Amino acid sequence: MPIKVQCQECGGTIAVPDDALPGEIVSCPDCGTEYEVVSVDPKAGRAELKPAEEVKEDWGE
Amino acid sequence: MPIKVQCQECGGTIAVPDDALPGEIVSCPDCGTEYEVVSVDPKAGRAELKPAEEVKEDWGE
Amino acid sequence: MNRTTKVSIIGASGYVGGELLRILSRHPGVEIVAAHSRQHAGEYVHRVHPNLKGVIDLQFTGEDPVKVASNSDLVFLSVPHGTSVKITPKLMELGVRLVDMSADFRLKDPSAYEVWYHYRHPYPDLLDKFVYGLPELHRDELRNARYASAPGCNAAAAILGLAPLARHGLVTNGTIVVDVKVGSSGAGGKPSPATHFSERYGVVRPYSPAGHRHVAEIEQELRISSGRSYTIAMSAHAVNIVRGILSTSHTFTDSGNMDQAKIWRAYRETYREEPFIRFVRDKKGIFRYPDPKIVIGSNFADIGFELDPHTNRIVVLSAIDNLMKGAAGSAVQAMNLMLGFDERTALDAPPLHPV
Amino acid sequence: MNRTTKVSIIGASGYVGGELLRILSRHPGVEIVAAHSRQHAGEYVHRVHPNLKGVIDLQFTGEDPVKVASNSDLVFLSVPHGTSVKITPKLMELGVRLVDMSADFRLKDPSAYEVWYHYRHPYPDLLDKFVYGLPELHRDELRNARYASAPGCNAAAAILGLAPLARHGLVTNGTIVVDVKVGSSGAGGKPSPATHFSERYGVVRPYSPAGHRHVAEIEQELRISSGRSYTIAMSAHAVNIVRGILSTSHTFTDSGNMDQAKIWRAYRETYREEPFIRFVRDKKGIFRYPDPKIVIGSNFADIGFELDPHTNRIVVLSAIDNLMKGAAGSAVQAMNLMLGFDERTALDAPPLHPV
Amino acid sequence: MNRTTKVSIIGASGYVGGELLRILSRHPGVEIVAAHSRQHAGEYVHRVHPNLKGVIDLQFTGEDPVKVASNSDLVFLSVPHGTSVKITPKLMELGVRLVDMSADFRLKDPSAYEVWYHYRHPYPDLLDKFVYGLPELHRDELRNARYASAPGCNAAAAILGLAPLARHGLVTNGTIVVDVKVGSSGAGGKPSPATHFSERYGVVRPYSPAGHRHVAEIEQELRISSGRSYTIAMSAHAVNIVRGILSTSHTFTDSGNMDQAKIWRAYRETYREEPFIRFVRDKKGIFRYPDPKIVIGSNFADIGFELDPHTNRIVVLSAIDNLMKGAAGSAVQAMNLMLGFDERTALDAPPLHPV
Amino acid sequence: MNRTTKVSIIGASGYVGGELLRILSRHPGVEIVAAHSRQHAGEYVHRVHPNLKGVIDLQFTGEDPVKVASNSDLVFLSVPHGTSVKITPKLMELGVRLVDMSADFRLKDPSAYEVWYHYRHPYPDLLDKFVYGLPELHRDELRNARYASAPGCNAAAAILGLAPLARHGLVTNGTIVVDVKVGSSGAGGKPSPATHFSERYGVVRPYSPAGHRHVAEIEQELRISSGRSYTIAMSAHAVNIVRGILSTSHTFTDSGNMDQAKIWRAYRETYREEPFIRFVRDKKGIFRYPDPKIVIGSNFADIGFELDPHTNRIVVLSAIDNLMKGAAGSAVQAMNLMLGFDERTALDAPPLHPV
Ligand SMILES: NC(=O)c1ccc[n+]([C@@H]2O[C@H](COP(=O)([O-])OP(=O)(O)OC[C@H]3O[C@@H](n4cnc5c(N)ncnc54)[C@H](OP(=O)(O)O)[C@@H]3O)[C@@H](O)[C@H]2O)c1
Ligand SMILES: NC(=O)c1ccc[n+]([C@@H]2O[C@H](COP(=O)([O-])OP(=O)(O)OC[C@H]3O[C@@H](n4cnc5c(N)ncnc54)[C@H](OP(=O)(O)O)[C@@H]3O)[C@@H](O)[C@H]2O)c1
Ligand SMILES: NC(=O)c1ccc[n+]([C@@H]2O[C@H](COP(=O)([O-])OP(=O)(O)OC[C@H]3O[C@@H](n4cnc5c(N)ncnc54)[C@H](OP(=O)(O)O)[C@@H]3O)[C@@H](O)[C@H]2O)c1
Ligand SMILES: NC(=O)c1ccc[n+]([C@@H]2O[C@H](COP(=O)([O-])OP(=O)(O)OC[C@H]3O[C@@H](n4cnc5c(N)ncnc54)[C@H](OP(=O)(O)O)[C@@H]3O)[C@@H](O)[C@H]2O)c1
Ligand SMILES: [Zn+2]
Ligand SMILES: [Zn+2]
Repeated sequence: MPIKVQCQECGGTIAVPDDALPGEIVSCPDCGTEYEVVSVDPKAGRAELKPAEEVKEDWGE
Repeated sequence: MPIKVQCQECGGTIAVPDDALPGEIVSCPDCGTEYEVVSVDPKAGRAELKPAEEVKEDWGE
Repeated sequence: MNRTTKVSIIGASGYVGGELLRILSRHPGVEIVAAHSRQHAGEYVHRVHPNLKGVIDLQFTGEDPVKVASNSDLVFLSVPHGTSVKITPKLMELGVRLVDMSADFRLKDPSAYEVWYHYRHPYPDLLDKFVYGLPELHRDELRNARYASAPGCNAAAAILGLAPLARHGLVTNGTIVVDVKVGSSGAGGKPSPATHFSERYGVVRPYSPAGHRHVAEIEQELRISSGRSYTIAMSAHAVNIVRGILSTSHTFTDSGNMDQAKIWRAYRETYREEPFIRFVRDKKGIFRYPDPKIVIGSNFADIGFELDPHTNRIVVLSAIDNLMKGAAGSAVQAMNLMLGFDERTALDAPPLHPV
Repeated sequence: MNRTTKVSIIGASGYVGGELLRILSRHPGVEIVAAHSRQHAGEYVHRVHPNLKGVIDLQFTGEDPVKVASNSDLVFLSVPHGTSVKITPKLMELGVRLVDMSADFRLKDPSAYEVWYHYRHPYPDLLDKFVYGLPELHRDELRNARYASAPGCNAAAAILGLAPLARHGLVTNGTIVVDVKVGSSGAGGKPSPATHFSERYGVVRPYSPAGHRHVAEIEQELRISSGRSYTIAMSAHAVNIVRGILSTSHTFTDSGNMDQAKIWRAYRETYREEPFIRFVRDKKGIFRYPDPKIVIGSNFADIGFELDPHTNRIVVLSAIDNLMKGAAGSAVQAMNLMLGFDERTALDAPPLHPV
Repeated sequence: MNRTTKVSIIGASGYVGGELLRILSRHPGVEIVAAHSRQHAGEYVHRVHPNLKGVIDLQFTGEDPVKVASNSDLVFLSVPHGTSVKITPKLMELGVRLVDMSADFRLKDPSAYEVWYHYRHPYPDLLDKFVYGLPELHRDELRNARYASAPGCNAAAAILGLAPLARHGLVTNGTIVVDVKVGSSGAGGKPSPATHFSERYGVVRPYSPAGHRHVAEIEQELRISSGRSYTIAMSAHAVNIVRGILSTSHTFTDSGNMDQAKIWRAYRETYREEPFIRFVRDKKGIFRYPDPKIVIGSNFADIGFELDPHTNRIVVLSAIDNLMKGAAGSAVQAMNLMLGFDERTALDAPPLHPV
Repeated sequence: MNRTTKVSIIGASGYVGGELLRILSRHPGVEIVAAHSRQHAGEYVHRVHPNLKGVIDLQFTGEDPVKVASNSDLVFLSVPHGTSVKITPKLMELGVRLVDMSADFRLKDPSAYEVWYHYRHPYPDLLDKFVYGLPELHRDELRNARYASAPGCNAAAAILGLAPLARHGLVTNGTIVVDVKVGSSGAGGKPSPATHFSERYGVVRPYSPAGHRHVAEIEQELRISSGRSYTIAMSAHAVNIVRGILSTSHTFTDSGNMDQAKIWRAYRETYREEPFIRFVRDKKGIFRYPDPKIVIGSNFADIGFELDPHTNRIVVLSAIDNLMKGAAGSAVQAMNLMLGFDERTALDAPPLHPV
């Protein structure tokens, strides 16, 4: 059961896998903001995230 | 040799055939405004025009 | 569920009519009892809508619309504006429920018809009987309504993107530029020299740079939903696709509103539980903002935005399939509400991709 | 119905994988338990298939396909040929049902892989365990089959058009010219310089004038269904669309067979009750012969023909949506048969028009 | 050079007429004295051909074609077939040079008009006075000819690809399958329901699977250039582009001719010095075979081939811009020969890419 | 005239490079001595630019650009921005004339590079040596200039439409909304997942709703030509075409300026004798406003406008072929001025229509 965390940027719901490891990158389904997993507590259904450094990807046009 | 008349709406140059008859419709190449030929004087190279009544044509989109 | 509600369609040979037929063919609660066409009366529906071969086994009827309506529980009118106004009042006398696709009953203010449609509305007192058929803004009124008026396709796209900002006071400059790009099906199925393939292919054709009639309903709906007045500066362009609309709305605001979180909040609060609204805004991948390409065939309205600090501008992007959310999809959604069906019935087909 | 059958997809980030997801999301009898992708493991499915936002709430898994399969009742493999053959045999050991989209298990004759695919098939004895996944030709075998191999998209179009004529002995010249026109999605989702929009737009590009690999399966299936041998002279062209295939098959026959009634009979007898075959041949209207435009988004195969007395030729035209009837649609239809569902489940969406 | 030759165009409001105007506007040796149109008489040419604004400052004339011709040294007739035959004979009486774009004077055998065009040719003895206007096959006859008949666009593509093989005896099976894919401009500028953008966009529409009229001229020209008889099994498809044709000709031969060097030799010998023939056959890069995309706007005919040892087939691919090499370009090339200009005059614009 | 001026192109394998080659191949006064490419060094030019087969018989060189330049009288650099700035200063030391297609020398204000291009310009004092290469605004400076910097394609479209109004004080609101629709070739020839045909086809993709880099040069050029400051609120959209740009500029003004005659006068006075500016504004016919479709292949910039009394708005529409007037066409026009040729040399090809 993934743990639901609210996105700080847009309020969307991020699904963090309950077996995610600290340092793993997850992203918001709505706005794409990336977060680094700080810790996961599957029992309490809680996960702590911090904004990840984003590499700008060129879009081409 | 068509007679050149300036369009009252846009300043474009309208070519009025020197054998045009009064009542004939000519139009401006730049803005499409239609004029009715009032008179043509081929020798003097002059033509008198007056704005024609325009029927609105539907463009479809 | 057995198909107990009888519906018919006047204008069934047009593009909106065809889309209504396509959707309703998969609706478990309704039976299509008549598809009306003058030009194709007697012909099989699939001769005009070849996609429906093997789907709908019906012939067009040329019977009088009043006759058609008298055998129906609900009638869709997908005829041109100016035509509906001649038919609809007669049908209202029959007590049948109606969903009108034309503009003839969209505006509340009769004088607006003179300004924007250049005719004097012959039934000004009927206008108030129609609910503007965008469930996202008028859901409660639509439940049990007798008469609904489906939105204009370009208007639907613009309104859905702008209403949340207007409602939350995030647009402080009264003039909003609405720059619309639309596919050919938005203009219906009637050929003209301008729609001849060789002339229409590959265009970016500004077909209505000013004076677009949907200005009236966008201004009306923003006013209703926000209590404030906005002036819409609209231009519409025909582009090289058949289905789909992208509306780019350029709004200006105070610098204090140049705040993503605030804007997201406005959208989420307005559309929290909406089944057909999606937010599209991504930092990676191919589709970072709404694009009609990814709603084709569905009832979704995709909404996104970008901030421009250089000009204190919020650019609002909204994309719909004009024949679905912009017409038949919203109309069936309204019908579902009017008749007490689950709002999503027959409307849950996912968009196609790639297409 | 509750979604009791667990299905997963290996190759779920590709175009066929995305189409399977789209179809299965509306299938009442199955639950999608895993969508496998190496490159997108951990990402939301909708980032790759933006149409599925709000439709499927799932992230790709990067787990080993064997692990994925061990939690599934049925697995679709929509990976490239040459890749499936490395994965499939391992999954067969698990006892899971499989539908393979690749060519690796389509041909019955192992040596054909050397000729047409330029590799030596490592598991020749597994080939017989797979049923060729065209329900129109192999329905009975598919019922309760464990393993199916979905047809090639161009092959599906050609075979469906030709099999009835072959079966009824209406093609007397052994060589059939199959001239195929196909959209870009037939080549999958992997970018290359040749698929760069500016280079690919507007082409009529003969990408495989000779040596097309689907020749093998067309010849195989015509032989199986008619008991006769045909030689296929195939050329394939990429055209300026995304979805859809038109196959034009030029067959030659004896003058006695130049008889519409005879040909109609052959088609009707073969496809009498088929839910997804439509005959398209009209003397009026805009769409007089099959055209991929009018099958888009659906599982229909449209079939038509014309007689050319000048050359004793029967021109067979067949149109499909390559991602539907040409891939995921036929695959789900096969799955429905394998699992005992109504064959049409989740496949009844009418095509879009206009689009 | 001063523009001394006076040319006029009957049918100047059509697509071929517009293309003639475009080309001739840059021809240093001719003066366009009249552009004839019935429907647009008096209007500026650029209102119908908007590309020519600022290029040609001329108004259409509605004068009788005979009057027009009497002031001209050479007249192009780009009117429909069946119409030319009513005008052309009168113009011939004036002694003016003519290039007819229609089919009315292309065939040498009067009876062929009954078979393929379903009318009885009223001037059978005039047929021999016209040279078939493909300079690659009839250069010497065109020099100083008075009357030329430009080829059909699909025919031009097919003939240019096939003639060298026919001439060198490399096609041993008498029946050749010609499968043509053509853009919308090949059907001219007249709108119809079938050319309405929403209906025509995205099609692969088999518009003439059998009975295509160009069969007659392909058979004629192959016979003339090879001394042998071939039967053409032709099918034509409308595809999602405006300009351009790809003809795929499937020819069958003896295994001894399945020899690239032999085939190359046939092409090179036939077209050694041709200014507008290019061979396209590459093992690398994006464009490995002819594709109309890369001839757009030019007078080039691109020709390539592939061998199919599986069926002893030589697949011949030829691509042209139908309005250029397939119509106005060949016509001006013919005119240049007739009038003693350098053949390439006004025709040397390179194709556009990407486009 | 003999081809006496030696020109070379760095970045010749790109789309702008290819267009320069196409144009220059027909320029009687120049000889193309080198086409530089790193990736395709040694290959025939026509392998990358297949349209140029039979037109240019040249192989790409991989020699150092400095070496290339030392044998040239004038060099075009059609390389990405950020790359030019590394090469150009070295070439300037050689004394060769230069036309740079990139943005690296377009802006006069070095600090603007930090804001809009996110890099610190390493040669701020070189900026003044470059003339902004729009002959319509800088003709006199270009005559005999040594260094020119071709405009950005979207910028060129917007500036040409807006400058006359700015110059004549007809825009009184300081913020102008520039909503641009552009074809795929504007993004160059490098493939990416986002340009994969199946993903790019049919889009209306807002690729740069805010922060578009061309804002800087539009603001600069409007300021230079009017002496006033304007703020540009720009959004750019990729549409379903390869070539062409439509810029829709929404400007607001005082009601006294809502006067067609005034606006026409501003345009005529600014562009009186311009060979490549056309006014497009018609009340009848198919093309009533500028549309990129009717400039394809030419150096024309089409300009039109519409008045919106509802909002005191002047909507300015301008259409160009991005590879011509938006890049290579303007660059060659600039070169012609720099070298004393007639400005129109090699640039007089009429647009294609229909296409
Ligand atoms: N297309 C869109 O995206 C869209 C979106 C939102 C709203 N709408 C609105 O929906 C309506 C239909 O649009 P459409 O695109 O479907 O147009 P369409 O393709 O042109 O179809 C119009 C239909 O109306 C019928 N009709 C025309 N005049 C009539 C008359 N005097 N009496 C009875 N029937 C008449 C025609 O059928 P017969 O001639 O065979 O009787 C045809 O079936 C319009 O009001 C339009 O503004 C369209
Ligand atoms: N497109 C059609 O119309 C069509 C029709 C009929 C049959 N087919 C067949 O269906 C299959 C899929 O075609 P497609 O068009 O969907 O292609 P595609 O878009 O290129 O997708 C291929 C998929 O396979 C996965 N994949 C590639 N190499 C893999 C490997 N070594 N191990 C595991 N997964 C791998 C890729 O995902 P990751 O790289 O993310 O793992 C991707 O999801 C092919 O066999 C094709 O021939 C296609
Ligand atoms: N399109 C091609 O690729 C192509 C290629 C090769 C050959 N052709 C042949 O070239 C000819 C013209 O084709 P198109 O594509 O240009 O067709 P189009 O666009 O339909 O133009 C036909 C022209 O003929 C004129 N016309 C029609 N009926 C007439 C009549 N009774 N008397 C005098 N003028 C008449 C029309 O002008 P008004 O009605 O204004 O007088 C119009 O200008 C046809 O014979 C066609 O088969 C076409
Ligand atoms: N496309 C347009 O409409 C347009 C309009 C106005 C201005 N421009 C500008 O024109 C320039 C070229 O654009 P394009 O569209 O032609 O792009 P493109 O198709 O991507 O071509 C770029 C060219 O630059 C070369 N190149 C790339 N990196 C290089 C490096 N480090 N050193 C030397 N050469 C390098 C490439 O060739 P090799 O890798 O083979 O060396 C290629 O030939 C850009 O600055 C663009 O902004 C483009
Ligand atoms: Zn978020
Ligand atoms: Zn005027």
